[in-house]
Amino acid sequence: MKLDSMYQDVILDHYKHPHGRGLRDGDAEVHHVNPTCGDEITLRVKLDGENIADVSYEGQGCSISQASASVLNELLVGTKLDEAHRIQETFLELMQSKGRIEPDDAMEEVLEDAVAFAGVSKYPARVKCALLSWMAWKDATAQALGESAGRNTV
Amino acid sequence: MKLDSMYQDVILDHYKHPHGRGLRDGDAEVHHVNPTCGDEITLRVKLDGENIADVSYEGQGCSISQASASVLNELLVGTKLDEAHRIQETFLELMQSKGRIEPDDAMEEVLEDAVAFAGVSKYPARVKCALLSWMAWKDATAQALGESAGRNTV
Amino acid sequence: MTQLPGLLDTEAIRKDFPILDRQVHDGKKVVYLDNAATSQKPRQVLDALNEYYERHNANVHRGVHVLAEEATALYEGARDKVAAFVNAPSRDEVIFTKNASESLNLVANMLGWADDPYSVDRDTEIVITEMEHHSNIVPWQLLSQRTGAKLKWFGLTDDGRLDLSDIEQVITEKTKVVSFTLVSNIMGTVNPVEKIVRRAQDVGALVVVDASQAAPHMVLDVQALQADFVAFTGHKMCGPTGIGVLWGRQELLEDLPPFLGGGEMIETVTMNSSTYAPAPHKFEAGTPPIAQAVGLGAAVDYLGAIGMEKIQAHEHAITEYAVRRLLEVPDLRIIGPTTAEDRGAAISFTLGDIHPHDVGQVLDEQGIAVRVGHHCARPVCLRYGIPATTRASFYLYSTPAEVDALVDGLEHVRNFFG
Amino acid sequence: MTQLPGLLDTEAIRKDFPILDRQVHDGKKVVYLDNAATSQKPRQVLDALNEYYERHNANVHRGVHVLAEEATALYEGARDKVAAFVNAPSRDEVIFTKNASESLNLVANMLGWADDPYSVDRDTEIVITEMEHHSNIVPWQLLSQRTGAKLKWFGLTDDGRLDLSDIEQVITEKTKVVSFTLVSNIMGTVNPVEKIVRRAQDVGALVVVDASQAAPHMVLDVQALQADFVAFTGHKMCGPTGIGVLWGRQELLEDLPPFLGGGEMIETVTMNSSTYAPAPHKFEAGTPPIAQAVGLGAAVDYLGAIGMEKIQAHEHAITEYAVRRLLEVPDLRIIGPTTAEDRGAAISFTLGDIHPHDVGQVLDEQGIAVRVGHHCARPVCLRYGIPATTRASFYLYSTPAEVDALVDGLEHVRNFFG
Ligand SMILES: Cc1ncc(COP(=O)(O)O)c(C=O)c1O
Ligand SMILES: Cc1ncc(COP(=O)(O)O)c(C=O)c1O
Repeated sequence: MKLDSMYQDVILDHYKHPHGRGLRDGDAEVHHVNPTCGDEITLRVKLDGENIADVSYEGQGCSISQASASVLNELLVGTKLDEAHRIQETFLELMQSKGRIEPDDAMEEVLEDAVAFAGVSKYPARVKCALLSWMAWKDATAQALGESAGRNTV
Repeated sequence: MKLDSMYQDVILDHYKHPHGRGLRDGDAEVHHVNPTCGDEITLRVKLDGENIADVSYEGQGCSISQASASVLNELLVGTKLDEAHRIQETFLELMQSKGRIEPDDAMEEVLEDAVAFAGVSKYPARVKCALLSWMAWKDATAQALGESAGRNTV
Repeated sequence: MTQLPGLLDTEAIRKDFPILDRQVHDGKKVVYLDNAATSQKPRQVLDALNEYYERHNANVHRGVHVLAEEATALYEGARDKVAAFVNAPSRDEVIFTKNASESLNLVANMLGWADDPYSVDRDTEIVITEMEHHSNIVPWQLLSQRTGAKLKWFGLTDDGRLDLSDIEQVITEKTKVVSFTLVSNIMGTVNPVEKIVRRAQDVGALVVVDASQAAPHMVLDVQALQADFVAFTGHKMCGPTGIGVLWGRQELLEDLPPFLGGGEMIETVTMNSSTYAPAPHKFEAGTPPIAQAVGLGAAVDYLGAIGMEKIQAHEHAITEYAVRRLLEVPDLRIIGPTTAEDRGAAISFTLGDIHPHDVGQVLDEQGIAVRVGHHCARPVCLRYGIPATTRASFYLYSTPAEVDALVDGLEHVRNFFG
Repeated sequence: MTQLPGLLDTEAIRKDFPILDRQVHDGKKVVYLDNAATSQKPRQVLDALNEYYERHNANVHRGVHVLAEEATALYEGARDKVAAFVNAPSRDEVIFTKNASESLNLVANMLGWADDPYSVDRDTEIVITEMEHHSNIVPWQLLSQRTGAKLKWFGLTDDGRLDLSDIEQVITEKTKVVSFTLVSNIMGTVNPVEKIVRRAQDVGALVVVDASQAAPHMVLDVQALQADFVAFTGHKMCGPTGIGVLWGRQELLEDLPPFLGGGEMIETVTMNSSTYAPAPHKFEAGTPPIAQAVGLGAAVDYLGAIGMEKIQAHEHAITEYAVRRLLEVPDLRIIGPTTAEDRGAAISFTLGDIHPHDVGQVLDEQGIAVRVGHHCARPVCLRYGIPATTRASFYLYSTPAEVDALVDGLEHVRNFFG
């Protein structure tokens, strides 16, 4: 079934057993909304110099947006900022590929569990769900670093 | 040619040799505009008791609106007000008939030259031209009699 | 096949709608249950559009040539049809807009620029309800921000109805306008117009009725409603996109100022000032949606030929059946009235804690088209403490078999995420 | 057949336009010379509309089902096409409206509600010209009445051009916005954009270009124009009725407040307040003219495939020929430029003292469709001391033979009223 390409087991697993969910101490907090579906996320970033000490979050949304936040937490916590940005950009590229990118080994190495979202990129209405937490993370990180706040912050 | 049913000789004749054109002394003056084509008329009514002493006018417009004003002058000047209203109403009925009324002798007796406009009623865009001076006359007469002014007066 | 009393001959009707034969996802015939978002269009409407463009297309109102006269007659003829469809006292009370949202904004803006006795300012109040579509919320928020008027609203009861218990406190002597939806697009609730109108009339407030979810589904009689303005939208009632309607009482349309300025809405223009044409033209600036009005005319002909009472009875039967069947689905919670009384054919629900987005996606895979999200009525979701709903909404071509397909589909959803 | 350099293969092109075979008045093939009022529609556009309604129709943006995704892709795809057609730096700068009039009112209202530095008030000035269409006059009159700003304008020279001799006095440091037409709909004049834009930029005024009569006929490049806003309308460029475009510079669209409120234009709504979606959605309240946008997309595809340079060359050739032939008609006076230089294919004229209404009527009888009246540009008629004009306007399917038919027709008019 075509649906299985979106709802990979990895995704359903993250959805049912999210990593690092809950709000903990952070250097910056943002609240992002997906106006087309009402998905919301509150996300905090805690930095330790160049290291990401924690990404904590709370939100409501569909399996894709929830699983994506869980994968993000798993992938980014403990990495260095430049590495995290590279992961974020690779994920963005994959999600905007409209199903045209078949993740190769190199991509899989960067994205790990997040390659499971390749199938989601075929569903334009769901791409924003998958990206919600990643955009929030990028925004919160910029704020934590003292850069300007993103537009979506309410 | 179908056109001849609109441009009856009587109409062209009135157009080329209008009756009573020019502004003379009056009891009330109105200025009416046909916004869809820019035809304009300034019209004055002079009453003498129940009698219409004069209808004078000045305007610009197409052959139909000009001829209609001329016919109006010819028909109404010198008649009694109630008779004039009867003529006006009959003319209105004819013009709104969408070509469905074939003027009979009775109508011809009331309308005289104005029956020539029967053909115009088939052309919705031109009906307003034919009615311009008649609406102005009705409005001016109401004003001369001290009734409320019409909406179109500028 | 399930037989219910009052059903229309959907087999015949469905033949009029080409898209209902559409297959999706490897040959599954589409089950279109997203009618509250937009309806499908019968061939009769598409034919009217094609006929207009292929034979009569011209700009309206100013031409002396054949095409212009025909286009004008068709456009103004559509106004006659719509006026008759809603039992308007006069055709001149029917204004064509681009959608219901523009119609509602038009009213808000007329009032925003109006002189006394209509003017809205910091000493006055505007009343809406918590179940409005965003298109009947945001224009009034903008108006209240820009004039200082206070925005108030009726809340909702737990079973998805307006809470009118405090009607005397909500609608007061300060109230200038009360705007509410006749039928909720998210919950299907049909609201008690009479009660609200009576109170509004008592205090001299204008009444605006958002009939977007009513006009397609029931007999709409603007005189019986006793409202001052009624707004609705063509695309939900078998008409084309790009056309909406505002009906307004003639004296109000005469008194109130124009909104959009431009060609067609003027009487005479100089560089220094302009005067305006009488309604409805005063409110129709620019080249109107001509073909779309003609298409809407064909749509009301189509609906009228079937009969709005019959359509209403059909939808009532389907709704009754759908509510019953849905309530059999474990963990399903209907947001809104749980019977078919005083409700339309839009049914929102949640399914355990499976997110509506996921519900909709899995249903789609089976060819079942429902809408998910807050349905442009986010305050309703907030009120009931849910992020979103799944909404199935029916129309004259919907069948009991489609209800069954939905229920089976939901079973599949539960297994998928179980 | 008259052969002119630069003509398109009209025989092939005319086959795309079903209505051009239409016969009127007992078998006379219509000679459609009313293109400045609205253009005819090629089969390709009608096919796109039918295809949309018969296979993909759904409401946009919020659906997870196939039809909603397809409809959204088609609607947003049309935005891409239009953005490319006008060389917009970003697709998000293209706002779909119902017509050019709404586009212009949208700009006027954005500015009316804007904060500094954009706000318009009694210390500021608005500049237009005496050759504007009413749709680019009345919105600014309303804005100036409602804000106290002073409305100023450029006058006209005797030969139908803008009189820019006093440009320094007209556009001053107080000027907030300059709005003018690229091509006059009544006289065909093509205006010197660069000169006006340069002066406006010098004083920091925003520039609005009404490109309603330009977009259908020439290469339109919003970046080359250097304007801040550009408005045009679908129905004049082979598209459906009910669709218009406003292009605006991104940073302005971000800064300026919304106009119509409702569904689709919000980010999040509570009863107390709302936040708005980014442009273009911020300015597209309610269900947009979906099918009409798709149709406009097909129209720009159609025009693009032929090539706007080629269309421009074709019309230039026709205009040159028409001006020459018309000037041969005794008592005919062209209102506007009397050469084909810097002019479009709309030619207004008077014929002795035969009223345009009568001219148009007699032409119609011969199957020739022209427009008569003030063409929503009454100040131009006042300026030249005439009540109205007859206007013949050409497009990509117009032929020299149609020019000849017009000239013969005018001869007939002269005889008829002679
Ligand atoms: C120059 C110009 N501006 C604006 C308009 C208004 O366009 P629309 O009637 O489609 O709003 C027109 C056409 O009528 C026009 O020719
Ligand atoms: C109750 C209600 N009001 C207003 C609207 C707005 O209609 P439109 O989007 O056609 O402007 C809708 C539909 O979306 C609706 O359901």
